[in-house]
Amino acid sequence: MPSSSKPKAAFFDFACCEGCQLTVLQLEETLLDLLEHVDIVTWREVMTGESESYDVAFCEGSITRERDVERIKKIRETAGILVTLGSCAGIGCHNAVRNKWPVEELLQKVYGTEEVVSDAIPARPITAVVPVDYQVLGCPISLPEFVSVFKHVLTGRKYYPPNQPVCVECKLNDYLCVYEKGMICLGPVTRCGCNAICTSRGDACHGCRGLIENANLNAMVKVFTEMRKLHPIMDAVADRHRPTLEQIRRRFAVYNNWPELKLERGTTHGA
Amino acid sequence: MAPLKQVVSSEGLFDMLREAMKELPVIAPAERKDQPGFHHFARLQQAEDFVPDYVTTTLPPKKAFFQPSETLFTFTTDQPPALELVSDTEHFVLAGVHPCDLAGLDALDLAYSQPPAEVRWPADRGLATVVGIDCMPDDYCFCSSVGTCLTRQGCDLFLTKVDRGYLAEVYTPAGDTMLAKVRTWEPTEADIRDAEQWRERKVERMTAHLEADPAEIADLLEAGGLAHLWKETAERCYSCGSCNTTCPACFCFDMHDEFDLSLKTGIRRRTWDSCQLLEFALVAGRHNFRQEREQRVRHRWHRKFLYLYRRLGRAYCTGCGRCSRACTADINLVDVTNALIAHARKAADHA
Amino acid sequence: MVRDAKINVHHLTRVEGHGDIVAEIRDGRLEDVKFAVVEAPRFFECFLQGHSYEEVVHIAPRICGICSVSHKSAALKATESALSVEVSRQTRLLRLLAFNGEVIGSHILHAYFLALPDFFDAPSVFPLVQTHKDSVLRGMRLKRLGYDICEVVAGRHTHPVGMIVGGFTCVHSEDDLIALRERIVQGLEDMKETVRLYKSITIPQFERETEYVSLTHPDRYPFYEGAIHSSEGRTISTSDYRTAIREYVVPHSTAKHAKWNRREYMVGALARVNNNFKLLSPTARQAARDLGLEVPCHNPFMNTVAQVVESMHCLEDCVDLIDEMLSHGLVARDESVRVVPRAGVGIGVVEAPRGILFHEYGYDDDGVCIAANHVIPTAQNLANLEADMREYVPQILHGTEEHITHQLEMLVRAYDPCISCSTHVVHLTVR
Amino acid sequence: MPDRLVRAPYPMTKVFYRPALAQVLRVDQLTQSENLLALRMGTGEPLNHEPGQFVQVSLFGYGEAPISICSSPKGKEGFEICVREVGTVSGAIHDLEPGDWIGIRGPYGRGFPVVELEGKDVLIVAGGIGMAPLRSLVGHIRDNRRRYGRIIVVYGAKNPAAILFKNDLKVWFEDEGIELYVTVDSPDESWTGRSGVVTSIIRDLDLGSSASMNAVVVGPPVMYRFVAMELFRHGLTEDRIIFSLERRFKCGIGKCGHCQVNDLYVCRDGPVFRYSELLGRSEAVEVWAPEEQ
Ligand SMILES: Cc1cc2nc3c(=O)[nH]c(=O)nc-3n(C[C@H](O)[C@H](O)[C@H](O)COP(=O)(O)OP(=O)(O)OC[C@H]3O[C@@H](n4cnc5c(N)ncnc54)[C@H](O)[C@@H]3O)c2cc1C
Ligand code: SF4
Ligand code: SF4
Ligand code: SF4
Repeated sequence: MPSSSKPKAAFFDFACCEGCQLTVLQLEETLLDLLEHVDIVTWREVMTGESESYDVAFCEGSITRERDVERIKKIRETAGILVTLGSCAGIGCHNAVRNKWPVEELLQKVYGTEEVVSDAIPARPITAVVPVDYQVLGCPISLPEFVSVFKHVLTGRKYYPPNQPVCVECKLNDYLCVYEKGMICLGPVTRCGCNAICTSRGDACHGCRGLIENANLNAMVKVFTEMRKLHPIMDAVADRHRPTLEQIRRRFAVYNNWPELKLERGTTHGA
Repeated sequence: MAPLKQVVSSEGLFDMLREAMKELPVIAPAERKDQPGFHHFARLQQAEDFVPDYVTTTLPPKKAFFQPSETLFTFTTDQPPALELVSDTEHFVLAGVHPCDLAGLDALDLAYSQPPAEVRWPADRGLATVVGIDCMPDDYCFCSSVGTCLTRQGCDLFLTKVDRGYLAEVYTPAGDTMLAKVRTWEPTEADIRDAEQWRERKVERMTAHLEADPAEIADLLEAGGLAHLWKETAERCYSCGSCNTTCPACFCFDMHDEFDLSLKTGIRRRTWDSCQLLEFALVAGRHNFRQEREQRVRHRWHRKFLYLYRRLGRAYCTGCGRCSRACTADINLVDVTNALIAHARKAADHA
Repeated sequence: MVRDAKINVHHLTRVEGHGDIVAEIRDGRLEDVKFAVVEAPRFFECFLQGHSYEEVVHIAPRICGICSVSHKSAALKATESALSVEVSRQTRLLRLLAFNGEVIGSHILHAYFLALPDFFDAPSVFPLVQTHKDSVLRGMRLKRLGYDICEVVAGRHTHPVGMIVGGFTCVHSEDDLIALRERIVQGLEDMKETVRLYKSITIPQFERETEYVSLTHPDRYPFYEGAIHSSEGRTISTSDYRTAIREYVVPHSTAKHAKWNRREYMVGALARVNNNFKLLSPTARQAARDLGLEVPCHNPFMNTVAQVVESMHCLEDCVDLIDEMLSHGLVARDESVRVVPRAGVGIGVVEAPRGILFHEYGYDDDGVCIAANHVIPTAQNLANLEADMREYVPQILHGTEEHITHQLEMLVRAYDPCISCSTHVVHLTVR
Repeated sequence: MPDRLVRAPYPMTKVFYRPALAQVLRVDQLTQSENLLALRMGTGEPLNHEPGQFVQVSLFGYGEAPISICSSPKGKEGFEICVREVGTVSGAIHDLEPGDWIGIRGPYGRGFPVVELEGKDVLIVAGGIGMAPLRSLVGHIRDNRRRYGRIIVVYGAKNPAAILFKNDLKVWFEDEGIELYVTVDSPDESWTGRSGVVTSIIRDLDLGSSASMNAVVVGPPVMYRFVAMELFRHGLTEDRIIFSLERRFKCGIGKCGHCQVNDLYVCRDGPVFRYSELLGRSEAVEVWAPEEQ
């Protein structure tokens, strides 16, 4: 089946739930169309056998151990093109939530008092370890975006992860803003590309694709923690929540932990 | 010339839509299935779904003509490529449009017809029979401040609630045809008075007001000296673009290509865009001409109340209040505008 | 006949997560066999602490992408119990529906794409596209159907959205359910075909009696609710799980194992079918008989067959659930209830596709998590899996080394291990 | 705020956003990152452009980008564009070969005021790729040399390897009717010409007392203010300084809003403006002048 002219693709995973690979598998029949353009030579989750050489590497997961650092560097050297899949690989995701504790303490917590040896290191995204060519963000990735990036790879076009907030996709789909229901949403500061899947279901955006460039985190602090009469819709939100600075910080910290998130009055992230 | 007026019963209004639906799709405000209690413009499945007394919708009815994301043409990668325009040809009825949204359609008619005119918008507009309806304001509406309270432009038929049904004003033959399908009555003086009172009540109930008329606001913006205001507003603003993407008078867009998975065919798409987004004015070399949030905020106000006012003779705000409702940072267009009016006047007094 | 061999399967393929098989045969005797888990530690139980209950139920499903509905459900149940939140009947039915969808998706993925290549001597499903296209496409259809059931209820299969403490943030539509029902009815045909396919496959013969642990329930096949039951005859309430299930560190192994009455027990599809055969739908029971699955069944390779049987049951159950919802009429509003945070501890136990799953959380007055514990199916299976390997290898020593290796791989795969979710099982050197 | 732009009405074209097709006749690599392409419309008809106008070039599947027409309107066979590879569309343009087809919309925009400049002296200042539209202007002037007064061309490039249109420069250098100055920011050993930024050349120019001198300036955004300062020093007034601006264009016809500079649509009202038209428009030349409102 393999014809040598097609680029060779390989899939690799690091610390994660493997939900992104699973999402790629959801292409089902479309996966066969995709195979018109590439040969998949390594994919541990679905096939036996692996290849020492490949052109495009799709990698998911976070780097959490010394040996992972070596492994991803090797992959980087081998692959002409490195594509990260998912927020674990792109921004650290909740894997990095644990970074607020030292590794030794974590091991202690899970394994009781026994002394254990481990090469665990603070969790970080792949993007923090090696240069990557393409990124698909999301927890999990969105399939249409994966396909789009895939086409960019095949045609040699650059792909810029969308740098617009989720609100844009939310509005373009004519979804109801969850603020109207009194929920606080991280959509205004979170990268879109998910087609606003959470708000399409009336849920708030939890920020899984990370912050947009130049996100105004301070705005949220200002709106909700300043004493000021709010307008009717926002009053309903504030009535229900009136979050403290700590609560706001925690909400952001579900996904945005690499590098350390600074949230205090008077800061604009990335500005 | 005063429009022809007829009275139609409340049931008659639904009959009229029912009749129209036999031939054409009808797009009108209906309750959201995903969130009861809220409304949106949607293609009616049955005439009963129409909600005549809705307050507002998230997206304005302009989406019936220019979808948030629409295909302009398809292409192939043959040599030479084959290009095929994709455009709507189906006639439809757009019903339940409030005066502010009629004004929005009118504003876009004007903008898109400036030379070099675009063909898509007027072509799509030509497909619709538009039925307007009068409304009651909520806390965010301020159409009386921008003179769109009584807008009838661009509608074929306009309805006002009266005691025994609706007073229908007929503006075009298309409107007449729609109305002719149902039983109507000559309006009595009482009907005319009812409609008059509705309009008066509407203005009385309006709680939000701009403290100056659009002409004065344009002058004040032009005079400048408002840097601190843009800065203050920007400190709260997320640059999420919701104010633009919900505005009936905004018309910016983006265009991009998409390949099919075959990589042999594809489409060019255009999508609503927003000047509040960071990369709106980004050019090659990562040069951004409105990098600062306050620049973008300022641009929004200038574009709504100054630039287009000077260029096209009208403010690009219809008083619908959608941007303030939608703002995720609780920035209210009326409050900010009034603050700038107050500031500019004070500055003028001191001078 | 193999006399001396060192088998080392590095990063076993076609399973979720990273695991190595290590076996040593000397002088025709098995010296040592291990299934070593080399997945990177993720420390969920630690870092959930300090997050509010809303965030906990959002993060917890991220333990595993393949059974995130199970993790979500377990986390929701635990949290709802801690915060004394009752959910509506409709919410319960919708959750049951999503759960079925996940079980179907997961089982079909295993039966068609991970395990099937072994029976056709192929390295993966990709060559089967050429040789067994019908089967592959059928597998894809069924898997998509399972995922789409999740999607109708919760937006997507992997990491469902809109499922929150107290219910759903979205409004479900009867039309969607009706359309889904139609597809499920069609899917049943594919499922029957699947039974036929598995009938033609030879499952390795190997038996070892062991303890089977699963939920049990008086009147429905238990995925989402029930009491903890052991085939040794004991049934305990879920709140007593700590008195029964004990996790321990074993010196010869690098991962935590679990035990109850015996030194090891098995969880998963086979355990559930063994413990709850009578609760399966009649068609599913017939399928079991057709496929030679008689309970109690002590052949771990039959776990895959049990998955096929369960998939059949779940599809049928979906039809019943939808009918039940439609007969009551769907409430057209979002089903979320207002939650008042309070201090409390709650336990949520469900049957994930791979077996019984425990989540336990403690919250403070503000609903902030102060303690978390997860017991994951694959971790519970490890001891049993190794015991199986120890007993199986001597039976197949007459074969070649490749044969032994392949059989061991198949055995591990039959468990459909999901290592990435085994937050507890970490490869460590104990000093 | 200055007066509204007073200009002749824009031609009443109608736009459906579907490009016409054009074929690549020739591709010349000018520098490492710039190619010169000769194109001919599929209809065989001439483009009929003015110097300074642009076309929206489509590479299907990649997108559309505004590119200046760099040939003189009198070109016998089609027209030329010069493209620097910076991103998606320009990258795809660089993969084109003779015979390939692309999409063209336009010509759009208002070009250089070639009629108003007749009878006047013209100082042409080009920075980098800004030479592209100016080549069209120089071509036009050379085609109609008698109608114009003194012509000075100052062209600055990053380094000797980045100099565009070397063949044209040679011809212009020979041309008695043109005073040509070429300078590079960073010279190498082989370079014997001038070095330094264009402003240093302008500073040393003897523009005489000619009150009819006009300057036409096209280059990177940072260049404009510094060049303008030099020109003021020479006594030029704002209405005699002409700029061509670059912004993001999507529609090219003043609809999509991306190119707006205060109240101006660069694509429709420009891209060519007199400095006097830009005064008070804080977004035009400066990147951001917060104090200026
Ligand atoms: C009137 C006019 C005339 C012009 N004439 C010419 C000419 O004659 N020759 C010429 O070469 N150019 C000319 N240009 C400039 C040309 O149009 C731009 O360089 C154009 O952007 C190229 O398109 P592209 O698709 O190749 O670049 P793009 O792919 O749009 O990339 C442009 C730059 O922006 C960055 N970028 C783009 N999108 C993103 C994103 N989402 N996130 C982060 N970074 C991003 C890229 O890194 C790159 O540096 C002209 C422009 C105008 C307005
Ligand atoms: S729901 Fe969230 S993402 Fe959508 S518009 Fe509102 S704040 Fe933005
Ligand atoms: S909606 Fe509000 S927060 Fe968003 S860009 Fe507009 S003003 Fe800023
Ligand atoms: S600016 Fe705001 S109030 Fe005015 S028309 Fe737009 S959305 Fe409505």
